[in-house]
Formats: sequence, structure tokens, C-alpha cells
Amino acid sequence: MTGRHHHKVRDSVAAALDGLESGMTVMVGGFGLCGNAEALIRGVIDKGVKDLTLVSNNAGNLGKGLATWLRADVVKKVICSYLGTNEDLHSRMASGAIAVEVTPQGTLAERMRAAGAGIPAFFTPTGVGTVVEQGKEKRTIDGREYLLERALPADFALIRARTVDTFGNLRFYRTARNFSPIMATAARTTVVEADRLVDVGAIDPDDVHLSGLYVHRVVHVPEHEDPFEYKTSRKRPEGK
Amino acid sequence: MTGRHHHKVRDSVAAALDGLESGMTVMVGGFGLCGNAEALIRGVIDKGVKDLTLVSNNAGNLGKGLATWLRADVVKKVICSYLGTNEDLHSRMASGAIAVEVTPQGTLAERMRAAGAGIPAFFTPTGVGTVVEQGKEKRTIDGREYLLERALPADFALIRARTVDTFGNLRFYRTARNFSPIMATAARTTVVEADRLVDVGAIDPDDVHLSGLYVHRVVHVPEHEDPFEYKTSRKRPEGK
Amino acid sequence: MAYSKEDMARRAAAEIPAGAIVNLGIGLPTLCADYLPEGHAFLHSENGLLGMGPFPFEGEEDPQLINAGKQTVTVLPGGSTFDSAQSFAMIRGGHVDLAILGAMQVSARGDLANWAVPGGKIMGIGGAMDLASGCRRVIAVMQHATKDGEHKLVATCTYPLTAARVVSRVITELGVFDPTADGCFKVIELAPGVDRETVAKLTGAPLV
Amino acid sequence: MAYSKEDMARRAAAEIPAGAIVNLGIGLPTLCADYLPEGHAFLHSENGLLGMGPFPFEGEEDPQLINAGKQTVTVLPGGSTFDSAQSFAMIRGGHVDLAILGAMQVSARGDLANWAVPGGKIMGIGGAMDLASGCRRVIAVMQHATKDGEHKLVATCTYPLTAARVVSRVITELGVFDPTADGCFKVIELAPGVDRETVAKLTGAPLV
Repeated sequence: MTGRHHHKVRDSVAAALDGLESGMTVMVGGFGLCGNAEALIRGVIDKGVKDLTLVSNNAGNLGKGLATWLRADVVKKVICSYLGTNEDLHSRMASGAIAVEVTPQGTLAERMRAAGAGIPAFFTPTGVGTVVEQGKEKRTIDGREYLLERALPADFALIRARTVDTFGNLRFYRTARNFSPIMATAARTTVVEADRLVDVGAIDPDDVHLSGLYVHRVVHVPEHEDPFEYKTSRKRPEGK
Repeated sequence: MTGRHHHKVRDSVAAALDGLESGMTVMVGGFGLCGNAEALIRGVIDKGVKDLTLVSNNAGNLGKGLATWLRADVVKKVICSYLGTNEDLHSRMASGAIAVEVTPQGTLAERMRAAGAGIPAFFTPTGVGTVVEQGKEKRTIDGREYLLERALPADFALIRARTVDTFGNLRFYRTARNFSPIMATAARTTVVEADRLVDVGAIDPDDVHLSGLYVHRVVHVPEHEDPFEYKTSRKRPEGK
Repeated sequence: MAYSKEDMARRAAAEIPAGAIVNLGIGLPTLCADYLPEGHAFLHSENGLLGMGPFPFEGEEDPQLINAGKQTVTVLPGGSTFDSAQSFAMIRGGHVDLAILGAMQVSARGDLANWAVPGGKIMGIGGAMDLASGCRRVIAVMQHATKDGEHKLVATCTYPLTAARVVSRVITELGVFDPTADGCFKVIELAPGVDRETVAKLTGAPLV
Repeated sequence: MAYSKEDMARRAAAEIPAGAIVNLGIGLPTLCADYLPEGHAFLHSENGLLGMGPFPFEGEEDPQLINAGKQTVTVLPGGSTFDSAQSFAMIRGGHVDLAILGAMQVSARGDLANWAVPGGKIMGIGGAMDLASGCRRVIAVMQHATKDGEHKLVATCTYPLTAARVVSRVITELGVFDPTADGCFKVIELAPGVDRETVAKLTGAPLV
């Protein structure tokens, strides 16, 4: 019997990260550098924990975001979908300093959603006939082949949201949403870094993106760097 | 190769129901009488189809909503979670006129979500040790028993939403949302009865409850009966 | 003297810790809400609502804002609405701390039967099985025996099961009893004026 | 004369029917968007966006509004945002009509290899396998052969597969070719000034 939904707002990042320990599995929201919980990411380094299993789509890039965890030697294993130009991860993967498990992005997302929804395993066509099927049960259902994929839970989820009320109801902004809501459902303890903190009642019930039921701690962080990963643009036509 | 997302707004219920034929599987949104697509429900009766397999949490009540389908002899089978006081369904189930498959409500919802998400089957603890496990694969995963449940797709989904843009982006109102969004994902053709029809751009991208990607036809129906199923209230205290 | 329905609801409400997410079943469990201090806990309704408030004032009923029993309700500040898949993901994923449910039979090992009577009209399963197997803790609130004196707290359920070994506490008009792994009901408390012998007679499994 | 990159993108864009939901892979496929009439189709980006618009005007870039290649983009009226599970449910559930993807190898039976080079640095899978196995139709846009003349349209892929038997059409600088069930590439059209013999030499499976 627990009552974890009382007084969620913490007055510091350190307080919000209480109980996050070496060796834990930690999910961190964001797609590359987009939608990162920047203060919580820094806070984990400041805490000095080690040997985390990090679940993140990209584990940072350009030395920023979660790449700072790689440099600070916080991580022993990464579960991700894409390394791309993340040289900090490439070099540590090559040297064996960090184990990397690469998963299709949709399977990564669905495994989190399954963990949050009480589904221990589900069938998916993604990865059939590829290296992804190694070690997995394969089954033909209605004439198509599928792999059995397992739920992926975590000890902590560290995410960021645009507007957060004191119960932890969340609203995200544009594509900064990405994995954050499903990570929140998959973790035993979900910590939210709030761009804006509002009173309960400020968000209409129909406007909540993710219910505070999935949120355990909130810390208000009004300022963010929000670095560009690839800043692309076009010239404004004359007269527009 | 299909391009089904062009010109979705239909000018009549009949046009919106084009292609809905006898013998099809049809999902209809609503929780009891709450959130019913009233005009589409009437439209199916007017169309004169027969032998539908109806997927609905309750299949109507008090002679209203989908109970009108039962009375009009439109349905040969119902997949639902709860009959309750729906005497129209009880009597036809008892006489054998309609086959009834009763499913746990969460399993019903998850089977729709799975159909929409390309998951042919998933494991769930709900129903283990009960009549629900009959005929289903049972498996122990990490020390707990689970049943394998199958996706539940449909030919048509008939749902209602509060605010709909011409691309079919949907916003629902309060608990009128219920099964409607997931039914939309599970059906080959999704028809939406819109309380309010607005231009694209009127709904902010972050305020869309269900993307128009899942919607194929929209019909504007501004007036609804919205009957109460159980109207409960309390007296207002003096001076409030 | 036994507990009244109101006493039972109050006693069940006392099981709800501050800051808990709670689902109250249809019927007597719904009354628990009347005994919760404001802001103490957060009520989940499986048709797609968290932060459910009391019945609306007369004249303010909204047919599109209902609970799982299809009664008109309200939503409190901080509430949220969601679809049925999300609602049951909350339940099945273990995010609802406590379910307080009605019961027809509970076994001494915690099996719950609350959805069908053998040979009776099938009302359906609704959310009963999901709540019973998904919520972190399940409390049953029920009459201790039938009007004819038949046991409802039993050694083995004879009614169709809702879920096996899920009930951690039973609250009846005679007191509070915990199913145990060794098949006895542990007496936690007796209602005022109720003696152990009376309870033993009306219970289909040993008391400890 | 062979197709230029722009020609290839224009040719691929011509495969997009009005009212289609389309996902454009990173690189050359992204250019297709430049050849679509306004409102013709709806671009899906797997990081959680439908209704993706062109790059923003200079000075209006928003680091929190990006595509799957992490480039800053815009959202058109009628667009919507959603989380990654929802985004891949769209893909895996068959709701995306068409994926136009880059490729390293495509076999004559439609196998796709586009995520890893044997012995090369592992860049990751990203959304490639989901798109290839989930979208209703998959078109590959690629160079016909390597700079050294090695085949990329092959009888059997030697690179790690992304998905088996999913590519229905290949667009290269030499023309348009359809994989077939019997293991040949069907010539749909040849780029201006390209003859069949040239293509045959540069293709690792029979042409029909």
C-alpha cells in the first residue's frame, strides 16, 4: 500500500533525484538534444553515481546532453536505437568501456509502453529476418511472422515537460514530447523537470497530455539551453 | 498504395457510412450512453444492414443508443465487457438471437489498441485463473502467469468527437472519450460524428487528442440528445 | 451491533493512505469517497477519469461526465481525462495503489468472486478482473454472509473467480479480516458487540 | 544522361498519391517534399509529428520542433504532435501509406538493407526497420551502384537486412525498377539516355 502522490514538488534537483543509485536503470527523455531534462542530466553527474544502464533513443550528441554522462563515466550500458554522430558513444563502444544494445526505435518505444501498461511481452513484425531476431521467439500468426519482444521497465525516468501542475499533470511542447510520456509510465520513480510550474486547475482535464498518476516528483527549472542539433532553415522570400 | 486522407468531410450521414455492409465488424464508441455517435447509430439502422458484429463496451442501455440496433435486428454478435441492465441484450442473448462474447474491459481496450498498433497478440495477467483463460495460451513470465490475447480489428469504427478539423484531427470532451480513440486506430475505415467542425489550424498541434491519420470521414452533427443513464446529484449547500 | 453500511464505508476509507490513487467499485465502495478528507486521495474511474469529484449540484449534471457506474460526477482541479486503453494501462500497469471492491465471495487465500452468480444472469465482467489483478492492493467490502446464512467468506470460492489470491483485506458488517497464505482469515478487528464465535459460525474457513 | 538527385527526388515524389500519409527517410528522400504540391500529402516524422512543413525561415528555427534527422522544421495547419509510442503505432499499425527510404542494397525480391555496412561503424537502427516492415508501401531511392561499380541492386543482399520483401519500387539515377516475386528487377522506365545494357551490367540480378 503506497501513497506516492502527495507533495510532489521538490525544491532542488538533488532532492528530486533522491534514491537514484549506482547500478540502476534510468530512462532519460529526449530525441537527440531535443526535449532534454538538462538540469536533471547535470544533477546525476553531480550526484556521482556510476554503472547506470541508460535507456535513451540516442544517448546525446555533439558532446551535449547525455553525452556528458558518457564523458563523466556514469554509464556502463546503453540501450538505444541510434548512435549516429555521437562520437562519445562510438569510442566507448569500440573500446568496450560501455556495452551498447541497439533496438529498433519503434520496438524501444513499445517495450516502454508495455512496461507501463502491465504487458510483459508482445509480438511485433519489426526485425523479422534481421539480426534483431537473434535469441527471440519467432511465431507465425495469421500467416505473418512476428518476434516476441519483452517489456522494458526502469528504476527512474528523468523527463522534461513544458507545463506541469503540482499534481504532476504534464503538457509537452511540439516534438520535445517524444519518449518522455512513455518513459514516465515505465519507471518506478518518475521525475519531471518543469519549464513552467502551475497550480492544479490551471490545466483543463482534457488538455493533460500525461496524467500525474505517472509522475512522482517535480522540480521547476525555468531556464534551458535547448541547443540546436542541426539548425536548418530557408531564406524568407521577398515581401513575406 | 492509398491516399485516403483527401476531402474527408461528408455532407450526410449516408455518405459517411458508404461501404458499411451486412456481415461486417463495426466498433461503436461510447461508454453506455455517454459519448454516442447518435446520428451514425441511427444511420446504420436507416441503411438496413444486417448481421453486424458489434464491438462496444455495453451495446446500449435503456432502449437507447446501440440498444436500437438490437431492436432493429441489425446485429448477429456482440463483443462487449458489460451487459448490466441492458434488457434488450439480455433477452436476445437468452433466446440465442444474438451471440455475446464478454471480455474484461481492459482486455477489450488493449485488444483494440494492439490492432491499431500492429501488434497481433500480447500477454496480460487479467483473466488468469478465471473463465476468461479458456482456450487461450497461458505462460509464466518472470514468475507470474499471463494469458495471450489477440488483437481485435474492425471494418468500421463509428465514433463521436467534440471538436474536429477538416483533416480529422480530434478533440474529445471529458469522459465521452472512452473507447473512441482506440476504436479509430483499430478500424479500416473510421467515421467521425463531429459536434463542432473547424478548419485546419484551429486546433493547435499539441492539443490534438487523436491525429487525423486515423480518421477517414467526418460528418458534422451539431445537435445531440445526450441522454442521462443515471442522473445523480447532490443538494447545493445554503449560500454556495 | 455490527457495522452499518456507513461504518463499513468509513472503515474502508481509513485504509486509504494520503496521496493514494484509488479505484472505488460500484455500490458500497463508492460511499468511501464521503469519508475522505479533501485532497487526501485521488479517485480513478476506469471509464477515463482521474481526480473524480462528488456528484454535481442539482442542475449541473453533465451526461458526458460520468463514472464507471454511469452516474453523473464532477472532476476536481488537477483531474485528467483519457481514453480506455490509457485508463486500463494505468490499472494493469500497477499505477493504481488501491481498489476497494464489492464481492460475492472471498476465499481465505484471497481469491475474489464478484462478477457472476452460478446459473444467474450474466451481467458482464466490466473492469472487475482488470482492477482485481492490476491494482497494487485490493480490499473487499461485503456482507459477511447471505441473508440465509450461507458463507461468503469461504475456504474455496464456488462462484466464478474474478482473480486468484488478490484480496488482502475484507471488511464486512462483522469486522475486518485478512486472507492468509495458509487459508485462514486473520481477525484484524471485530465490530462493536460482535463476538468471535458469531463470526466463526458465519465464516467458511478457520479464523486466526 | 541519367537522373540527377533532383530528378530522382521528383520521380519519387510522383509516386505519392493525393491524400497520402508519407514518411521520407533521411537524405535524398527528404528532397521529395520540394516536389509536392501544397496540401497534396501529409508528411509523418517518426519522432512525433504529422503535417511536417518545410524548414523554417531564417531566425525562426525552434530547437524543440525537429524532424527525425534532428533538423529544425515547421508544422503545417492541421498538423499534430504525439509521443514515440503513438508515432510508431502509426507506422507499425499500417497507417502510414508510403515510406520513401534510402538504401544500401535492395534485392530483386524486395529485401532492403539500409542500416549497416558489414564491418563498418554501427550507426544504429533508428526507425528504419519499423518503417520498412510497417508502412503500406516502401520505395527505395538510391544510387544504382557504388562508385567502384559494385552492385547495389542485387540477387541477394550481403549487407545486414532491414526487412525482407518489402520494397516495391527502386528509383536510381538510371531509372525505375520493381523487385518481383521471381527474383528479377522489372524495368519500369529508364532515365533519358540510359540503355538497358548499361543497366544490366550495373545490376546484380536479371532485368525483365
